[in-house]
Amino acid sequence: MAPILEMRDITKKFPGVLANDHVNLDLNKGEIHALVGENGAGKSTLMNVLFGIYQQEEGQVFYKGDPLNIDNPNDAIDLGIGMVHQHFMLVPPLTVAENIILGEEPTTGFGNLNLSKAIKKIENLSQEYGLNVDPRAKIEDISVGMQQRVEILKALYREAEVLILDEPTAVLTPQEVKGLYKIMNTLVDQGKSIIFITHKLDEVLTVSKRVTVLRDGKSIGTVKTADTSKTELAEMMVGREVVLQVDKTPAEREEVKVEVDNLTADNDRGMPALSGVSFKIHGGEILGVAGVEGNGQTELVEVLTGLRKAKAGSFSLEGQSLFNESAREIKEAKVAHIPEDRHKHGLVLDYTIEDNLILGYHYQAPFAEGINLNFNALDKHAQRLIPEYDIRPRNKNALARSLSGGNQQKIIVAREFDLDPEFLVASQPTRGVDIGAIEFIHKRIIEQRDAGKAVLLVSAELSEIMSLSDRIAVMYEGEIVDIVDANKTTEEEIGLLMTGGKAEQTS
Amino acid sequence: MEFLTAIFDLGTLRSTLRMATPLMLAAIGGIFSERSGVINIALEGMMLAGAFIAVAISSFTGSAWLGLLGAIVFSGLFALIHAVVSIRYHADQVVSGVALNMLAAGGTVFLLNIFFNTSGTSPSVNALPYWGIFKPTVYLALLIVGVSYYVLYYTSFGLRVRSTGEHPHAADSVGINVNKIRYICVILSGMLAGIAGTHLSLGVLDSFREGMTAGRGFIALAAMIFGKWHPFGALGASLLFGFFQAIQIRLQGVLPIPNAFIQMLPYIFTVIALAGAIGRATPPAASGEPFEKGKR
Amino acid sequence: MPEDINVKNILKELLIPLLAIVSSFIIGAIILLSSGYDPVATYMSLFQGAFGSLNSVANTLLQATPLIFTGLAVAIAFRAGLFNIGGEGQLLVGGLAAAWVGTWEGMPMVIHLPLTITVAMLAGALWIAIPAVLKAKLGVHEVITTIMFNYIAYSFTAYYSLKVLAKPGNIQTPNIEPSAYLWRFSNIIDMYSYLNLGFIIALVVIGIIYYLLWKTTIGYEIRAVGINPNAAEYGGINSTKNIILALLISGALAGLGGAERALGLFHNYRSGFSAGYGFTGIAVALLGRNHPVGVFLAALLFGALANGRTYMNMMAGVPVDLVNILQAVIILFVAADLLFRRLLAMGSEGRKE
Amino acid sequence: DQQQEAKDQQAKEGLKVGIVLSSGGKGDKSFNDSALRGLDRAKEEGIIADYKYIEPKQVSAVEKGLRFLAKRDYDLVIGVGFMQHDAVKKVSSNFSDTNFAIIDSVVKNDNVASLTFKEHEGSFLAGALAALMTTHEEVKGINQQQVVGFLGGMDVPLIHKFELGYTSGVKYINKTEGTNVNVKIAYAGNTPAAFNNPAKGKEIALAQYGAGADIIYHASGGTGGGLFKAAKKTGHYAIGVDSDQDWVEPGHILTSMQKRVDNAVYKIVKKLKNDNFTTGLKVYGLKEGGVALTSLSGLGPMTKIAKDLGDISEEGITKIKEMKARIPDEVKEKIKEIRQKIIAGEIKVPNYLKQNK
Ligand SMILES: Nc1ncnc2c1ncn2[C@@H]1O[C@H](COP(=O)(O)OP(=O)(O)OP(=O)(O)O)[C@@H](O)[C@H]1O
Ligand SMILES: Nc1ncnc2c1ncn2[C@@H]1O[C@H](COP(=O)(O)OP(=O)(O)OP(=O)(O)O)[C@@H](O)[C@H]1O
Ligand SMILES: [Mg+2]
Ligand SMILES: [Mg+2]
Repeated sequence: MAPILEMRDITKKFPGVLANDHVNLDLNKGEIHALVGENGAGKSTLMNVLFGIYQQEEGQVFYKGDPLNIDNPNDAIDLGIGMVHQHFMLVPPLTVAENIILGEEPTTGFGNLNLSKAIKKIENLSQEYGLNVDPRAKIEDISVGMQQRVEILKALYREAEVLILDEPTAVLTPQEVKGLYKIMNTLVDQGKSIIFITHKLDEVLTVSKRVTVLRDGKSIGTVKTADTSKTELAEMMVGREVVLQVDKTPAEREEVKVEVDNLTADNDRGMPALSGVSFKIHGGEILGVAGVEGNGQTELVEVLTGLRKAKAGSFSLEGQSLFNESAREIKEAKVAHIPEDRHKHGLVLDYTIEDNLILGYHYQAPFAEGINLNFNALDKHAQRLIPEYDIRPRNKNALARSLSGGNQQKIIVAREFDLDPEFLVASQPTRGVDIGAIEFIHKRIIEQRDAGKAVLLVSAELSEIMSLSDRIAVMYEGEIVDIVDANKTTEEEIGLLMTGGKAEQTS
Repeated sequence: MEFLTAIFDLGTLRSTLRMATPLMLAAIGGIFSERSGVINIALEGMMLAGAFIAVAISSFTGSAWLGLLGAIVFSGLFALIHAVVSIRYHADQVVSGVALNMLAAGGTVFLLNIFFNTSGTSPSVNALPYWGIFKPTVYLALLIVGVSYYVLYYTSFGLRVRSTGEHPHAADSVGINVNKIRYICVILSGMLAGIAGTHLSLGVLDSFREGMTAGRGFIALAAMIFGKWHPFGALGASLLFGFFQAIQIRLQGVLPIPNAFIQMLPYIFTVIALAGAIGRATPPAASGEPFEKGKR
Repeated sequence: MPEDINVKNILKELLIPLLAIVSSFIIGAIILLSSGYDPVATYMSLFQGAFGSLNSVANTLLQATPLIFTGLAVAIAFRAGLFNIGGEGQLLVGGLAAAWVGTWEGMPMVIHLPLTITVAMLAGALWIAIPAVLKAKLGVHEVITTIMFNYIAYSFTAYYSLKVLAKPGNIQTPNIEPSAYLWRFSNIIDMYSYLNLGFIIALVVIGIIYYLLWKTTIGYEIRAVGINPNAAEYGGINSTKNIILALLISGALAGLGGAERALGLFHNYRSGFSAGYGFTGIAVALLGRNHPVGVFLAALLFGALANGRTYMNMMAGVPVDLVNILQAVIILFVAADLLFRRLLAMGSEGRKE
Repeated sequence: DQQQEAKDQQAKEGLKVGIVLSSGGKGDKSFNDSALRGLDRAKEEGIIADYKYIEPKQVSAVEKGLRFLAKRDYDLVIGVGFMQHDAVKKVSSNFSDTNFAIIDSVVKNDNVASLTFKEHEGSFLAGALAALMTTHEEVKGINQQQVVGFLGGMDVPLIHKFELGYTSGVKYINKTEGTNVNVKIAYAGNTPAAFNNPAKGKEIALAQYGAGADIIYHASGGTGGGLFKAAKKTGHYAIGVDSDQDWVEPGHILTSMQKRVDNAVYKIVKKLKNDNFTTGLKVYGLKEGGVALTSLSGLGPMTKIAKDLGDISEEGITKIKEMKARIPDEVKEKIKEIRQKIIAGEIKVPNYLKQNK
């Protein structure tokens, strides 16, 4: 069977990055084709090329055998390609129906919107594919899962034959994920084809027919799902032995250092995000937090580091209450924080390496004397940390913006670890970081533990959690469903817990 | 009781409507611009430019209607500067607006010197005729409010405008040409401000006077915010501010409040509205941000 | 830590403003030609008016002085990621406050002058306090609120100066006491210009603001908030506090500009007190890349334009409003610096190929 | 020596006068234009060789302009407007050999002639005329109500001087004629922009006409342009100010309270030419012809000029003549009488600026 869509030798460059390097991909009719690869491998870029948001420098897209130029999303839409973006492309104050018809509005002369016609069509589509959305609701009022179904409807409304789903499951609850599978299957039954991007190999194995693996912007290969395994896929993705083996001596647990009790907090939208989270961390112990993104991990970290006010509960470090203290006071109590999003929180990108290395400590001795900055101290600090943490380039006056992601992360790690913290909160510490840097950071985290510090490690990468943690807390819908011993558990068990499985099992 | 009789008569209402006219026109212009994502603090300048061009054209052609038309076209072109600078060249929209206001203030007087050899008031020219009790611009303004409401909420163009100002990348992802929409809206805002200026120079009067907009562009901005970027809201706010001015004229010497304080009212109300005391006024999410494709 | 000071960087920083200035003068020349004036003669007289004699130079500096203050006011707010369009109102209120306190009698200069200046700065700060708090606490856009406060200031200062402070029948507030005078250079140099100590204060303030922004933790925090408020918050930097602080400093600087006009130039408050200094300050800050030294250079340019235009008008007969047009075009070009960046990039690529 | 030469050269060529205008600039159709007209006349008559005018755009540019002129050996440097008081005082002290004149303010320097006007006297006449006319219902455009209006520009003392003169004139008529004429008063604003806001001026005027006024006097610079439009629209009357504005809206501007700045300027220039220039205070009241209403029966000076220039149509002239003819003779007589009484000192017109001191 000839593929409905082929991408041949696609090359796409960004300043300083070869995001796609002669990538090949072909998609058959009625197929769910998984696209996998580590963060930054080039998946989204490839799809954006296909959808006309980016233009490739080299290579060609063929649709039903014909070569095409897709210059903008309109071209793609006209060809029957629909895309559900990793970051939703919905306009919050508009209704579902308005979002769906945007750009393809049904009109009755003079550009007069025919909303009732649209709503009818949407209701029909929604029924046909079991999507269950209310066309009149405003986007800002509906759940993330519903928003995603709106995105899918948007593509269906445009009569998409090929549907690109970029990491659709990252934000979904397990039930919603199951619902999505059902929808995807309905779609392919109706003859549509789907490109499905995910980081979760289980999902790949569950729904896809074939898998294409990208690594560092190159296509490593395409395999039939039936003929492959998780280990093989992981190896293709990473390019070597899968499980990140970390040299780790058994934990030497000391006294309890961190006590968190009954934390309750809301998210940015005022919805409950944490409900009664409790745990203890001993000195010399790493507590991993596993969970599907969006189950309260972000809010937990923010509460513990002073970036978010909790509504109730308690949090203390070595008996000193830090509950709802400011970020500054928490830092002063020797809590270090590697933030989830380094661009948003960890760095001032237009500051130099030297300046970033004192962020949060800039007002303390020796960096400050009264209100004056002590440039000698700043210089010494930078000259010491840059080689110690292998930050490249070795120029303290380079702007953080000009560094690669891994080196940016090293600035944060250097700064936070140099504080000699008592409690280290590390959130997605290796996201978007290359392998070498990952190992480096992992080693440093273990060093902290071995020095008797308490570590809270939050990560979306289960393998990271598994290999570093001493105990693992699993979060689901704002609660810790269980805390298990890392040595006595399996990925399967954690995976089950992450989907709220425990509750199902025990009840 | 004297002040009550001073306020409530038909004359006050007419006066309110006349004074609200330039405000609502410019405010609607502001709504289009900001709804599409471009802050426009140059309404004042665009209005002034329109007022001048209308007089100049009426003077040379003898036709006030051509003056109105010319003001619409010219102010649209004037707004195009703002559009190019802030859309194409990603300039800070506030800075561009400040510059345009300066350009209009300086440019109109410069041209007043060149065309009419004076730096105060232009000669009298043919003005717009009365249509019943008002000048055509008053009816036009009311019509434009209604049409704008319809366009923004009941047409595909309006839907696109609203999406562009809230989430340009979403609009882009469904194939909408974000910058084209923005160009159209900014030019439209200039054209509407041009009508507002013409209302002053050829509607209310028959000549141009240096600085004759006297801050009305900024009150229009206030009306736009107070009206929460909605045409009817802007209409209501414009009428309210027009009413303030109408009663302020009538209450002078009647109430023991100094004039100066009554003149501050629209501005104080706007601050209060923004502070959320009268329901929060939140601007379109993407207004002020240049759109760069592929930027995340 | 401070931005790398090397010749290449400085040239790069200067290139775009210079291109903008040159382009605006070219556009100005086109306007002049098409209006029937001689651009060369016009620009010559503009230049002569600005720098033709010791007195002219002093007057250029005198014109630049309030622009240095308002330019710094805009720049420091910019550095904190904020836009203070209300410099005009803050300057007026500051000037009014100075003109009022300046009339208090019976104080020695060492107390009176500093007191007066302090009150003016406080008044300027007060005038931005509400926009600052609204911005910091509720996220209300400061552009609109500061514009609104300009208009409130127009009415307020007019009322207060004429109806409260001025003697009945006068159009200006009573003259200040000599103990509140900013000392004038004409006391020792034979010239007419009212150039006064305010200019020296402006130079000192440039130094202070530079030091504050790049050599202190306060500046570190303000700039961090300006570049990335989230990262600042993460670093334990209280963005609410810093937003308010930066805006209060901004307002105080504009108020100080008003004090210079009241205590150095006019010796009272009167209508027409400000020639749009607050608005020109935006241009000055922008042209000066929000750097204190840049602000100084830009203020000199705008001061020279404002000073030279009278002479230009008298010698070449060109309406003074040409200068407003030039200023506006300069701002547009600087704001649209991407234009020049693209042109330059095209140029250099062309060379490579 | 060169300077001397230049001076000699100049002397040969004739007198040169420099003038720094007030903020309204050239073309304000009142104050500045009037001053320039005086110089134009002097130039036409060969009294002066040439003059140079400067339009300062900001307060601080005034002094610079004066100094520029003084330095270039202009024979007479004139500052227009009370705002220039400080600047003229300062510059005239620096250039003790140059002759200066200031209009509307008093500078007590040996080389300065201070030309001031008794605006209150002229305004009194305007008030009397308005009060007399508003009771003549039979005249076209006059209603039953006994109400007249006053439109001020910026709310400043000088404008109150006009207002007080005007209201005093109305009161005088009320007292002598037993009428009960009311005055509506409104100001356009608190900032200098209040002199540049004709749209608001029109609204104010319409409000006053709506409240029963049929004659409105203004002292509001460019804002008055709106008054004239309102007068035309409603068919009522306005009274112009500063210069002869009768021709601006023919048939609706009953008269204008002229400040004969042109005469004053012309006179001192002529004196300069004749070498009998004297400094010190010169007060121009009704008596000196410094303030005057435009003719109640014929055409005013600006109207004539406008007619010569073709700025006003024949039809306009007819309209003005017809309007003037409508003014009852008894009113004209009465005004003449009052004028004489003021000149003779029988009527004391209060001066707002003096009263408060
Ligand atoms: N505009 C950009 N310029 C340079 N680098 C960028 C840009 N946008 C993203 N990156 C970098 O690209 C990498 C991947 O970015 P991307 O936005 O695709 O992550 P993501 O897909 O949002 O992550 P996740 O899978 O957790 O949602 C990151 O290291 C990020 O720092
Ligand atoms: N707009 C952009 N500008 C600059 N660089 C970009 C941009 N978008 C992506 N990149 C870079 O291209 C590379 C591939 O990014 P891409 O987003 O395609 O990765 P991905 O496979 O989708 O990663 P993830 O799993 O995190 O979503 C990254 O190194 C990223 O930094
Ligand atoms: Mg991606
Ligand atoms: Mg009457």
